[in-house]
Amino acid sequence: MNPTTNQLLWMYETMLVIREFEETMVNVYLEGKLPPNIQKGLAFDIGSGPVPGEMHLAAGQEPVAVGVCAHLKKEDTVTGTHRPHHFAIAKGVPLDRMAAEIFGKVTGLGRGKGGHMHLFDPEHKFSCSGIIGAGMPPACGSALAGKKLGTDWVTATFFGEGAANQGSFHESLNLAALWKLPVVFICEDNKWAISVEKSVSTAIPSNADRAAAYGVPGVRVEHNDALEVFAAAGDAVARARRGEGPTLIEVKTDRYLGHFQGDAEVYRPKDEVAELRKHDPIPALEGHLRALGLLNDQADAEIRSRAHRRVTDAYDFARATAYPEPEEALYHVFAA
Amino acid sequence: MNPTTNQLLWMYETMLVIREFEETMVNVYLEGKLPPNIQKGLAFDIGSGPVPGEMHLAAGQEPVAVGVCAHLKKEDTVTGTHRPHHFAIAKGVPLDRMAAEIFGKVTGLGRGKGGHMHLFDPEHKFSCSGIIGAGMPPACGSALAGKKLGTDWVTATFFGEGAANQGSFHESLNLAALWKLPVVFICEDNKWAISVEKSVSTAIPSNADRAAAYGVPGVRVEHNDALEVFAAAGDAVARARRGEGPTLIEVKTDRYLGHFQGDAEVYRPKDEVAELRKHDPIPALEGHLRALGLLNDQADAEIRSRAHRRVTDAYDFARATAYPEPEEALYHVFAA
Amino acid sequence: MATAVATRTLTMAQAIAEAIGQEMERDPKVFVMGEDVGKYGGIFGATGGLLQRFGPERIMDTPISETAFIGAATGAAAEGMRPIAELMFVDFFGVCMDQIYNHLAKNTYMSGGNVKLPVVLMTAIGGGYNDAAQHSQSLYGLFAHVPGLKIVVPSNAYDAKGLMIHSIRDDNPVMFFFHKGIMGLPWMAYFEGSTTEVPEHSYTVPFGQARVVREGADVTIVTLSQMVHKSVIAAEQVAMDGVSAEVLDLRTLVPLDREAILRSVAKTGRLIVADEDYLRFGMSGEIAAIVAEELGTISLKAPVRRLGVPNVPIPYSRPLEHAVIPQVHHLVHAIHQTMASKV
Amino acid sequence: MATAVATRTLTMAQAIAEAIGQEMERDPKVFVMGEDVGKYGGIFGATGGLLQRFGPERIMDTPISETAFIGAATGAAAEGMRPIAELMFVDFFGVCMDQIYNHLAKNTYMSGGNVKLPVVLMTAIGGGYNDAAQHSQSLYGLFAHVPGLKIVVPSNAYDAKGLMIHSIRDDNPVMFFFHKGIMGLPWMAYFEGSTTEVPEHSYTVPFGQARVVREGADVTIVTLSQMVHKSVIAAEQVAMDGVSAEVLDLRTLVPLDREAILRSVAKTGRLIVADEDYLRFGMSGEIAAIVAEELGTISLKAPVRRLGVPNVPIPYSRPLEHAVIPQVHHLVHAIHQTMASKV
Ligand SMILES: Cc1ncc(C[n+]2csc(CCOP(=O)(O)OP(=O)(O)O)c2C)c(N)n1
Ligand SMILES: Cc1ncc(C[n+]2csc(CCOP(=O)(O)OP(=O)(O)O)c2C)c(N)n1
Ligand SMILES: [Mg+2]
Ligand SMILES: [Mg+2]
Repeated sequence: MNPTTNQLLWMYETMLVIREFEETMVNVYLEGKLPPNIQKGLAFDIGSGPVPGEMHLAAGQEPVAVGVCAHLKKEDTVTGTHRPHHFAIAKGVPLDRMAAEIFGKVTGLGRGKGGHMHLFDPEHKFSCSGIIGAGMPPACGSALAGKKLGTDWVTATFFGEGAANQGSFHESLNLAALWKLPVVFICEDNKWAISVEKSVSTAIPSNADRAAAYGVPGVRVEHNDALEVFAAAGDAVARARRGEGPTLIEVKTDRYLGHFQGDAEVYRPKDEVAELRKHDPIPALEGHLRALGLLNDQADAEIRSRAHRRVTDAYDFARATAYPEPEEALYHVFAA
Repeated sequence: MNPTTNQLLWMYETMLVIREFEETMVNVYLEGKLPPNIQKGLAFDIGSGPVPGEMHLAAGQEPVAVGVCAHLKKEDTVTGTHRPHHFAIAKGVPLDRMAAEIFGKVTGLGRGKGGHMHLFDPEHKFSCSGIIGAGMPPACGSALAGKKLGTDWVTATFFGEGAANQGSFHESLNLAALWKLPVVFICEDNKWAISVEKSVSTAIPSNADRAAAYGVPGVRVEHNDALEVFAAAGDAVARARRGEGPTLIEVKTDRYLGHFQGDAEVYRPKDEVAELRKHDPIPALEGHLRALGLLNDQADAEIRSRAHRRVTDAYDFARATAYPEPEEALYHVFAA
Repeated sequence: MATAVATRTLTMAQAIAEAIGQEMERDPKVFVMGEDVGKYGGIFGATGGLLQRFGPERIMDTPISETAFIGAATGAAAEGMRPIAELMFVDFFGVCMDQIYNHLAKNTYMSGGNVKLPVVLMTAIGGGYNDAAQHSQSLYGLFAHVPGLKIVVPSNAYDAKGLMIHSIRDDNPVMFFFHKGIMGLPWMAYFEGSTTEVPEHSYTVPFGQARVVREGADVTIVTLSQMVHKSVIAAEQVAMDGVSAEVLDLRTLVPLDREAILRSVAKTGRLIVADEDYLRFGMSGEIAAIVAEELGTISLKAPVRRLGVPNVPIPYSRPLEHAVIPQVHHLVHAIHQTMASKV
Repeated sequence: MATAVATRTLTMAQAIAEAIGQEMERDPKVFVMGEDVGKYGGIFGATGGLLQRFGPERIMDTPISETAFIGAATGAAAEGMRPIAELMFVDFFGVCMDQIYNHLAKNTYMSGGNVKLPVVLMTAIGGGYNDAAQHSQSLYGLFAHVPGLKIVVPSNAYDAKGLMIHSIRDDNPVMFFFHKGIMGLPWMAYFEGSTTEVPEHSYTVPFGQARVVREGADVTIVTLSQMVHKSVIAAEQVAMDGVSAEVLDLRTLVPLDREAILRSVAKTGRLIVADEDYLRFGMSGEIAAIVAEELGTISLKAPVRRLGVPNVPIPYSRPLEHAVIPQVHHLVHAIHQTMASKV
């Protein structure tokens, strides 16, 4: 299945938005966290600044998100991970309310209660979790609901290669295969689970081979490339929509930044990232678009400036809006 | 690998002991549980009689236990399931203290505290659990310990085909494969998980095929036959002893009785058990022994009467010995 | 203007199954998932007869994959379905607790109220029939400790039906704990008081309203589930010695009817908490603390007393299990001791 | 005859790593399993430098398979090893609780004492740095509720080293909870009082012995972990108003130093429990109940007061998190209220 022009341009612009959102966050996150404005003796203070707490960024992993979400409708569901921004953006979650949530503002998706690892947007049918492997069981449930409701909705659930060794992976794939649920399982193989390399955590080289344990198709995408992801995901989503059940896709992708911001990456070979960045998927797609004649300098500048504005606006919104009142802490334990 | 005469005769006698232990329990378990000696209106009282609580019996599944344990030394470890008697007996757990435990007596393996699903015999390195799938992670640990201690000890861990859909299965197989642990994973495929058929719980026909997800050998034993299990287990145990890592064996086996005693088996086709019993593995092994000239009527009578006596003695011991004093309930939360 | 209300005597298991059946008829979004909920009708009968009525699409037997199917309940509820999941014994929660307490219980809050999760998670609790340490626990106190779950623990068929219907209609995760020893199963001894008249029509019993099962003036027994019946028997016994014990059935732990507890203790001046969960760091402590916090307005005539399983795993052997699970005679003893002691 | 004891100032993280290292040198059966315990040295530094000293056979990075590796710790311990497993955040317990509480915690009991399981399960707790609902919980109360686990919750480097060595030498499962905000990490604000002088040699701090951190006559604050430091600061503040607060650091919840609590409350007549775990059905209730049970001998001058997270998930946003986790000013307020109230 070849992407349409719209899909190609959407993937390109969305990757730009994601990249800029993440790279902006690198700096925003550092605000207020460095000496001398923190406790004496500290090198960094995770709890300070406008965006406190852990921060997992997905720069480099854009192809996984856009290659899959290019096939999804608004009614389709996505469950993401602790590293969720790229998925949320690709699924169409409004950037401003997402940014506001990450800033802990009352204008955020969860009124500031969830934070970066807990983005919930029922309208765009996106959710995520800070617990590794935890997105897969609910994905089975949303797919089951879609089936029960007589729709052709599909659920895409993303997880890291580290998560593929959690019990929930096994249980969910079995359940989805058994009940022929319209779920696409997408494993982001960025080689690392914090400091633990895939070879130190996983008994076989490719998680795609685990699909056979459930009698479902398993596909490995060998390059961190939006078009390759698009092709594999197209088949899987179509299969799911036809009611033929789940597919397991594994995508080789690259984590350009630390596991979380502040990670000194002592465990990682020094030149690894520089090497990875040579295969940046954004210039790759840009080149492809230009070769197809779908992009020239002017169009590119327009797209880039629109992407830039979207990100800037979102951050501005997040900064400008208010924190929730302390009393809010006691609300929403239960739905009204 | 062909069994030695000793191994053949041991398997035969052990199967007889198991069968008699289980069939005796069918009746003992019913003692005191039927009207008129129970609460009015009840058909059965699970909490009454000398052996209260749930009771899961393994009549029909003897080949799995003996075919594997024939290869094990005293130093090797076995972890069993909620249906544990056949494994315990085959591993050499003393019958009298096991029976006493099941009767809740102070002479039991756990001084009456564990009961039928919780048999612990550190001397013969046997343990089990009432939680489905829970024996596999500790099996990885005992194998890891054996490795660290520089031994050639092997751990065999048994679980049902129902358990193969628990997360612990996946996590344990990955860990064992990754660390090349000397564990043999044996799946007892008796088709049923209480009332749920394998086809209703498991996305693929054979769990042995799941071995590929961990890069380890997967073997399916197609018949409920001690010699076939022996052959498959021999390879797996030898491989583990050589330090080459785990194997996953799946054995087709048959549950002759209800899931637990008292189970009306409304879910099970009426003639299924009669059909299964036509392929009883005990007469099958008997025939084999006779054909090899290793058994004649007299030897068989001796073996059978010895088996009978062992079981009878165990039940007698269990009945004759005392209950723990109520104060004992407060001891042993922590080791002294 | 009394309307005739058709009632019959039902066991608690029948009452629960009836509640589920009525709600399934009323609302096509309600469905059930669990191990052996179909042909078997639930190991403790909570889904008896439902497969026959509603078919395998709505009464779904699952693999032994509690994480997957309980997580799936959360996912399905987020899409507007109203799943009922059965965790066969509460003792098994450890294989799926993350889906329960980090997701089902928290997603509504973390989404600022934007995600509604109408899930009923029902599960069997309790000992008394020698099923040992992994099949006899109560553990409702543990679930009441973590935020985001409503905790329902009925003591009889009437309440069970009304509370189950309320649970299914609630837009929030509800954990519904049924004690095996009051389900009225044909294969397990039970307390007769748990089998009651139950109206045929559908009705709800609201959450957070404790019930005074037996009025009394001298001492308050705060309790729930099977222990209600033991408490009533104990109260009847001490009545013969002239002690008037009030028995309060909490019915739900979250929300908790704090007022009812304080009202009763203010009246009697004496509190006993009777609990089948572990004694330490659980329900009995919470109830005692609620009173201890109100000593400015309530004056106690005796120290608080707590009964519960004395923080040992539930032993298998009958005399041992009998010793650790509070029995009627323990309650009688505690009442007498309370009456004899002073602050 | 004073012997010179070589000490240095260590952070709690360093003290824990030192304790583990010393025990690993002493006993070849001790080893460590966990996520990122190797090259990373533990996300919170509890295994810093150990990989370099002991190699990957004894400092084992694991897959993200908590059920498998914590269950493996149980299995290895049954064979005579002494594993230390790290559950990175206590918040993750839900994926592996079955192996912890149905097996590790119960096997000794169910075997009638025949199986010994010397496992240390260490884990990070606590909020205060806006890590939201799935990375900020304390939950020690939940683990203290279920039988079979010793529960250690140190407040400073000196105790942490001694308690860790004691934990490793104990023949039973010990859960060791370290609060992130007192580990003295270079990347997280912490209470200075947690970084202390620590002897170089190995020593143990016994279980079940609470420590009077600060003596006082008017009110007792029973607490532990990071909250000890907040309590001391609050006590210093109210001292300026003439209120003398005693701060009791429990150090272990199982075993619990019941005597120390009662002794202090008997002296002051006033009790505040300061807890970072959820307020309801947990530690604060237990402590309050212990006193309520002893009102026959102890007379209170004020109702008991409890501080804890008011049974909401920990919110992300700073002002919200700040509102729900008890702070120094909440403590000060509670002390003044307690002093102003009467029974
Ligand atoms: C159940 C659980 N265990 C451990 C963690 C801590 N943790 C957070 S991210 C992470 C690594 C995840 O690796 P992977 O799945 O490959 O995703 P990536 O970070 O590479 O995107 C770990 C171990 C967690 N959040 N949940
Ligand atoms: C985690 C967990 N879930 C559910 C149960 C209840 N249960 C006990 S036995 C059983 C069926 C097990 O089936 P299988 O693994 O095939 O073993 P079999 O009974 O056939 O020997 C179930 C569901 C349990 N004990 N533990
Ligand atoms: Mg990864
Ligand atoms: Mg089976």
